[in-house]
Amino acid sequence: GDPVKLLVFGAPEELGAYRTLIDAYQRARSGERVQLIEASDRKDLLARLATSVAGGAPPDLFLMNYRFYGQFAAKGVVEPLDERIAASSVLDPADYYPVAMEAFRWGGAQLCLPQNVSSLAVYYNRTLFTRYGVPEPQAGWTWNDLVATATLMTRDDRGLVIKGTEAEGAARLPAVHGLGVEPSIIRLAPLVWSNGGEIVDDPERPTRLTLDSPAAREVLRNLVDLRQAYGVVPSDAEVEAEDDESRFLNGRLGMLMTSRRATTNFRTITGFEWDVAPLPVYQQPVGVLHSDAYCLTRGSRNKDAAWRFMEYAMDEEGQRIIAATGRTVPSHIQVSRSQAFLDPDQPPRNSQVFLDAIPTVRALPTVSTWPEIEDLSYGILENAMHRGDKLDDVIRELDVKSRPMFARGEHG
Amino acid sequence: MTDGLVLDGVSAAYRDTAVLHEVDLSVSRGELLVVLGPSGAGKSTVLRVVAGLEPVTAGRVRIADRDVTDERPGRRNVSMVFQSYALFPHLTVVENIAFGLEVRDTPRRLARERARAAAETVGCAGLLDRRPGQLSGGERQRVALARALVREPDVFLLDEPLSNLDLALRAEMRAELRALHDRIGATMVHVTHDQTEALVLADRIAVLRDGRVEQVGTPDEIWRAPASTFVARFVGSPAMNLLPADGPLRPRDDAPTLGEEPLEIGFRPEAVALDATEGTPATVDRVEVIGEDAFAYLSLAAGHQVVARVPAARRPERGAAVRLDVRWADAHLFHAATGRRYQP
Amino acid sequence: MTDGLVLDGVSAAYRDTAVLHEVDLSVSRGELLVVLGPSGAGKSTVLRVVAGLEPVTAGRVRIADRDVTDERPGRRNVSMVFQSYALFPHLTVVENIAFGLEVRDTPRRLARERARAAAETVGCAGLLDRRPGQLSGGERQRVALARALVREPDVFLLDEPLSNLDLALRAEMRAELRALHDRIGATMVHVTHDQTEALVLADRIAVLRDGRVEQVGTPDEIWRAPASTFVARFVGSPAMNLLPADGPLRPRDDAPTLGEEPLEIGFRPEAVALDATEGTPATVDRVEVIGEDAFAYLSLAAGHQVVARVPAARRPERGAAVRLDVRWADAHLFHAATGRRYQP
Amino acid sequence: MPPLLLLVSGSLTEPGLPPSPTPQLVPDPLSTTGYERALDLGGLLRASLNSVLVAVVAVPLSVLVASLAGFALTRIAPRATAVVVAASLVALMVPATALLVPRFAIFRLLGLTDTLVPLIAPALLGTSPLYVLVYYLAFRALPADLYDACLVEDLSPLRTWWRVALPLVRPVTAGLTALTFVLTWSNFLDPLIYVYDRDLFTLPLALRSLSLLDPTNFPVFLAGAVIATVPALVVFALAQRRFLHHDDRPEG
Amino acid sequence: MLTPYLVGLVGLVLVPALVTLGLSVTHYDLLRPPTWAGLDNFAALLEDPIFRVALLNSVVFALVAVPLRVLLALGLALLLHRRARGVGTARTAALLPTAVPEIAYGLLWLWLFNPLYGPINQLLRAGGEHGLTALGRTPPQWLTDPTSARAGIILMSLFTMGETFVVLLAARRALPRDVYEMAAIEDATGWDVFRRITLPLMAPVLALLAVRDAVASLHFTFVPAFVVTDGGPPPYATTYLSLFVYQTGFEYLRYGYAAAATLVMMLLTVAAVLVQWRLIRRYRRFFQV
Ligand SMILES: Nc1ncnc2c1ncn2[C@@H]1O[C@H](COP(=O)(O)OP(=O)(O)OP(=O)(O)O)[C@@H](O)[C@H]1O
Ligand SMILES: Nc1ncnc2c1ncn2[C@@H]1O[C@H](COP(=O)(O)OP(=O)(O)OP(=O)(O)O)[C@@H](O)[C@H]1O
Ligand SMILES: [Mg+2]
Ligand SMILES: [Mg+2]
Repeated sequence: GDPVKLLVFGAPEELGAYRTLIDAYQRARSGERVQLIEASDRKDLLARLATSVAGGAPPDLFLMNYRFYGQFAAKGVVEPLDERIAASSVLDPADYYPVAMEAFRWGGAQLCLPQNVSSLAVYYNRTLFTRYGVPEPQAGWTWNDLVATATLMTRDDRGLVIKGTEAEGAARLPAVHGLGVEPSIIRLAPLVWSNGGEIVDDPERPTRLTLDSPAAREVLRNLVDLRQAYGVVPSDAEVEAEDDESRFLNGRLGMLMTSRRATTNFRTITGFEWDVAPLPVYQQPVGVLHSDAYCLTRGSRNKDAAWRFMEYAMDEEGQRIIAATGRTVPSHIQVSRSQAFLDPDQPPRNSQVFLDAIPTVRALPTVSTWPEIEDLSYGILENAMHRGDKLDDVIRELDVKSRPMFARGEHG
Repeated sequence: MTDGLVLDGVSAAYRDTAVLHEVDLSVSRGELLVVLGPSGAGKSTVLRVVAGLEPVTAGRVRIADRDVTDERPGRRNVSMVFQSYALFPHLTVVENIAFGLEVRDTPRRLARERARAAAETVGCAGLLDRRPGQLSGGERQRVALARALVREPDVFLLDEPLSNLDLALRAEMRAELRALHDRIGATMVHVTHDQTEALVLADRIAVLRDGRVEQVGTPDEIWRAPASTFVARFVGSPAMNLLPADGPLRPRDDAPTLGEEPLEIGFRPEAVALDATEGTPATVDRVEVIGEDAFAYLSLAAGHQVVARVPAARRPERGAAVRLDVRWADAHLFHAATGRRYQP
Repeated sequence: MTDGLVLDGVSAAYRDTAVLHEVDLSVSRGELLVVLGPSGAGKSTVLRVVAGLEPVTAGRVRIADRDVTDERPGRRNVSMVFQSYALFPHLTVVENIAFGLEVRDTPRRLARERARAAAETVGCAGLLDRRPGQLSGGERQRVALARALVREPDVFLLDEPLSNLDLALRAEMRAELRALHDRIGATMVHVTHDQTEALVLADRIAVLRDGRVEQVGTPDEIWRAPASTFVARFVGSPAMNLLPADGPLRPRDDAPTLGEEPLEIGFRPEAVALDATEGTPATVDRVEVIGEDAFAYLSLAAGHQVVARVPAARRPERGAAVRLDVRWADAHLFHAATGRRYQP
Repeated sequence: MPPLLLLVSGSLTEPGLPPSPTPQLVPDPLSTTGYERALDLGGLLRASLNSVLVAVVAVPLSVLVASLAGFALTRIAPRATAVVVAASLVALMVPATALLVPRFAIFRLLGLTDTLVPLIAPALLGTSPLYVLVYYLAFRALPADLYDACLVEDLSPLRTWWRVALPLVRPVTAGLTALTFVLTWSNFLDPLIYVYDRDLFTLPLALRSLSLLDPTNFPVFLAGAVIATVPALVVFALAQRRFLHHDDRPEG
Repeated sequence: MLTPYLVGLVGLVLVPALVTLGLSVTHYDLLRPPTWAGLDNFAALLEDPIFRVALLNSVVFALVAVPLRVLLALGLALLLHRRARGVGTARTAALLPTAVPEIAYGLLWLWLFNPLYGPINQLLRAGGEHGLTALGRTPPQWLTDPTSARAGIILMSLFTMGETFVVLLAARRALPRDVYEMAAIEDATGWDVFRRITLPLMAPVLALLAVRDAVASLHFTFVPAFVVTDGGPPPYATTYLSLFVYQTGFEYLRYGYAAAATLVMMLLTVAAVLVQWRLIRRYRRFFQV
């Protein structure tokens, strides 16, 4: 019959990892065929998925982040998997981190199977830290520690500490910035939670953003100040010129707050040593879930074969293959604790950070209009951080503009 | 009788402007009809209607005994020289000429050969590989002619095919056309404004005026018995003199019996004798010399104008007083009111 | 002398084909020069060179005493009728005519008025709002003519401006042109293949042959003293008869003294007397009747051909035996070798 | 022109280096690594092949359809012409995004998704209705007498088109061929939606995935862009030659 | 002869377009069957600030870029229609940017516009100090300043007028030569020749191209906004209708809503075209030549 079609997106290296997985599967199970449908980014993937569903010929499987799967889940495009899981001799739900599994439950049914359970961490350039004699980030460090460290790491080309805000139009630009962090709701969320706040009024059925709470406000203020008060993060022009990830790659960023996903890319670094540290803490440590899952489409004509591949990909073997790319924190508990993930020969040495974070991670609300809300808030937050918009305005604008989106949203 | 071409009450119009009004014409097979008429009379339109390029608004067209009124142009088996030549700019001369043959699936070799022969006939054999853009006006016209002649259609439609040629060449082409016509017995409709051409070439001449046929007849009939003052004046150059019949100049020999109604008398410049001792007195306004002939423009006492042809050698001086005379035999009579010929 | 236009050793070529060879011409101010020549002789090219549309490869062009060889066309102050009319397809008749005035900043009102007057002159006042695509061939030509006449340039260049007009209209236009010329004293170069036009209109005629000037002279000189057999035969229709001077037909009156070298004798059809009782015997091959005249094509015993003009009324029958005669006074002598006129 | 030079120069820069703070026209060091990696990562060779395949079928077909349709418009009844012209104008107004989903459904019904056919299909409408209209105007501008002459010679409309009309608008054909080629060649949305199989990817799609490489790998991407541009340039250069060397025009 | 085109036109454009426009009166998310919405979508559009911004952006773009593009193309076509030394090269140069596949073109500009390392700003900074231009100004922040970003997108679109250029060039070359000779003799100035001959003779083509450009300006903006600016700088400086429709339709799965926006967009273009048509009606008569 037809091969199982698997729709994914990613940079060329990531796509390579999926090809490896498929090759391994096809070698292991003769007669099974899987076709990889490659989209280059999330938008492309969405467009393809939506048109093909509308056109009546969806792929059998697709890989989707829980933040975005809501709209598919809500619209009955995804096949519930509970029966198959129950019948499976291969998969045992207990083998997987519950937080990830939980993120893909919609209306009480398990819709997709999470491939990973990544979370946010702070990558840092050890070599630079050593050079400037700045202490490396420690578990349990606070936001203030982060700001202090970042300030110390912001240097000009002579290696002197410099304040990035003065640099605008002035004699010198920082040659090294202390920190890179994007002003998005997913970066903001764990910090707000850590500060005891919430980002939405009701995580189950959110109707609005609650950044106006004092806890959230403080976090937001602090985030904006990174640029506006301390100048430790690159300006927007600098970000446009060279994004944080490549800035880090090029050794000109002390720390970068990002998810596990960057690891693959950073493993190509040869010029310096780097490692990861946990997120800074306000009141208690909280992480944010980054998880992608395999989803089986309801319109698939090849569900059994697709399920067999899913079993393979989710099982130890498949998880190990993907884990080897460094891209993910495996959702399979055992694999995540194995050499495949914690391999000490591969940076970051401190991958344990990701595992340690798992008990504290929370998921963002799953509402079908979440992608819109993220896009909207990103624009507003970016302006807040780089243009210095008044915080009250920012918070109000976020609230007012996102409300209709929440209102349109459907919940699992 | 087998007809070559019949127009039966044909009318035609461009948008709302009626151009042809119930034109009746019949050309028998193998006949050469020349259509003569002033500029804008509808001569080209007649050809376009016959070719099927303009629809008729009334009437029927028959070619070779076949009603073709509703046939498309290609089915009418005519060949045509356009007044604007309509040469294909992207084809060489020989390709232009061979075009009609080749598209009718004549083998290329043969088509080229016949094209070359046709080019020879019209005297442009040396230009075969040029493109129309590189030809002089007359050369283009000859190519257009060759393109029409290379085929053997039921009817040739020639729209002023010689207008851009010099006299010598024109005489030659005329003879060629005539010879071709005699040789293949083709039916031809030839539009021209050159009366010499018409008189020499035509089996019959149709004189068109404002989209109406004014007269059809042999060259002799047209010349000797013009059906109207229009035809009379249009054919002949300078035009026939026209005076009131009871006016300033009356032939002095025996008059025919004339009716009551007002008539006009017409006589050609060639018919005017100048060296009469008697006759109507006149003064010479102006003299034009054309080779051996001269045309004297005279005013009669009554203010009328008359032209007379005289030998150049014996032309009068400008301002001279002369006496002129014509004979009834050379005179034509027309109804003054309608301009139609007067039949006593 | 003030010159209207001078071509001084002008040569011109299209790509590699030389078309004009050291043409010398001078037209004095206010003169009307007609350029006559067979198709492809380079007549249009002469005009294009004067207008500045073709570069010269050698020689100079002077207009109104000003060397314009290197001036661009617009600076030469000429107006031109193109053989192809070159009407602006998107402009109405009146806009076409007024174009030259309007681009020279004549107020629109005035320009239109003069355009209307010019249209009147050429008889297309009724067509002012049509576009060229809606005109007949002759109408287009008249518009082109009006467009040239509406201005008052240093030189008018008219390339066969009347070729598509009927005789009557042509005579009228010719008179208009002449009148215009006389009125404004314009310098005109008029290309035509119509010798009647040339003879009637021209102050002087330049006969062109293969890009070389064969003869320049008044109409009378061209007619009466053609400088070569080419001119002799080219001007006049049917062409002048040419026979070996010692051949089958010698005028019988007193011969001038002739030299040693072989000569040719030429005489026009009009000079041939047919009703001679004595004279050279000949048979009538064919007779063409053109109005009052007829042309008899005769073969002499020696196989030579001669054309004679006779009154249509007294034309011989085909096949009849006749005797023909000419007079020395009407005869022209040419060197047989070079074709140049023999000067005793 | 300068952007193109910069494109080439950029593509020859060593990937992975931090961006140079000063302008460099000739990169130092000069490196073709970008090209190697572009071919390697993006599957550019395969994609080029597909693009060529699509272009080879679609471009001639499209020019054919456009010129035939443009010609037909000059021949049919004015009223019908007006309708088709109006419809074409409307079609010009429809944004591409509005067509993706319904077309997908149509292609799926025909079983043509995940083949190259949907990429060739726009040739059916001359790639863009604009080209049909341009042909229409060009054909209409030819002297009417030429068409009349063809009618008299009993040329079928098809042969009139082929033997007379088309040769006379050769500059138009050359220009539109080049444009059709570029449009087909750079078509990006269609393959994005209709083609799944990586082996059927065309160049723009391959480029798109290269574009997601991080900025230090810009030379890799630029190399890809150069590879994707060169064929289009060649076609343009050829068309431009035709354009220049064609001087027979309707005269007088 | 018309059949293939008609099949393509109807099958690939008109019918799909009708389907999409039909969906504008439904709630349709591409995933579930559409449900009747009446005018809900249109009412929502009226309220939608993003739509309003996108609309404004598109209109401004069309008003600025379309005339510039057509004029630039016309100027070049008239300049380069003759045979002369260097003309071939110049033509090729004018066409080159059009030859670059859209996506590559967008990404190329992404690089050109790079605020720090991009060649444009590097050039602008040449001669200046401390990252300023020689005039002491900060160079345009192409990707972060809304106005510069809009200007940047217009700039990008200017270089791709090759299509318009080619069509105009072909049209110019098809004009009869003797008519121009006539004008030369009349010493019509370049301006007169342009205004009285070239322009009216090319009017049909120009009209077509202007209409086309106005219509397609909605399309020109798509790839640049999609690839280069991603609709930003925030909030929506370069979110044009095309991008708006794409995003709402395919990213947010509000296809019915996007269809409504499309319908509005088309109605606007129809209106724009009608206005244009009225303006060029003066030249209508030339069409009948
Ligand atoms: N563009 C051209 N390229 C090459 N040869 C040309 C071109 N135009 C004209 N010729 C040639 O130059 C010669 C002179 O042409 P010209 O148009 O001056 O002739 P003409 O005397 O006006 O003839 P006609 O009375 O037929 O118009 C002809 O032999 C013609 O074939
Ligand atoms: N396309 C057209 N639209 C409107 N009127 C036209 C069109 N073509 C010709 N006419 C008019 O029809 C009449 C007859 O035109 P036609 O071309 O038949 O004249 P013609 O006898 O051939 O004249 P000529 O000797 O000048 O060529 C003219 O008055 C002309 O103005
Ligand atoms: Mg006519
Ligand atoms: Mg000529």
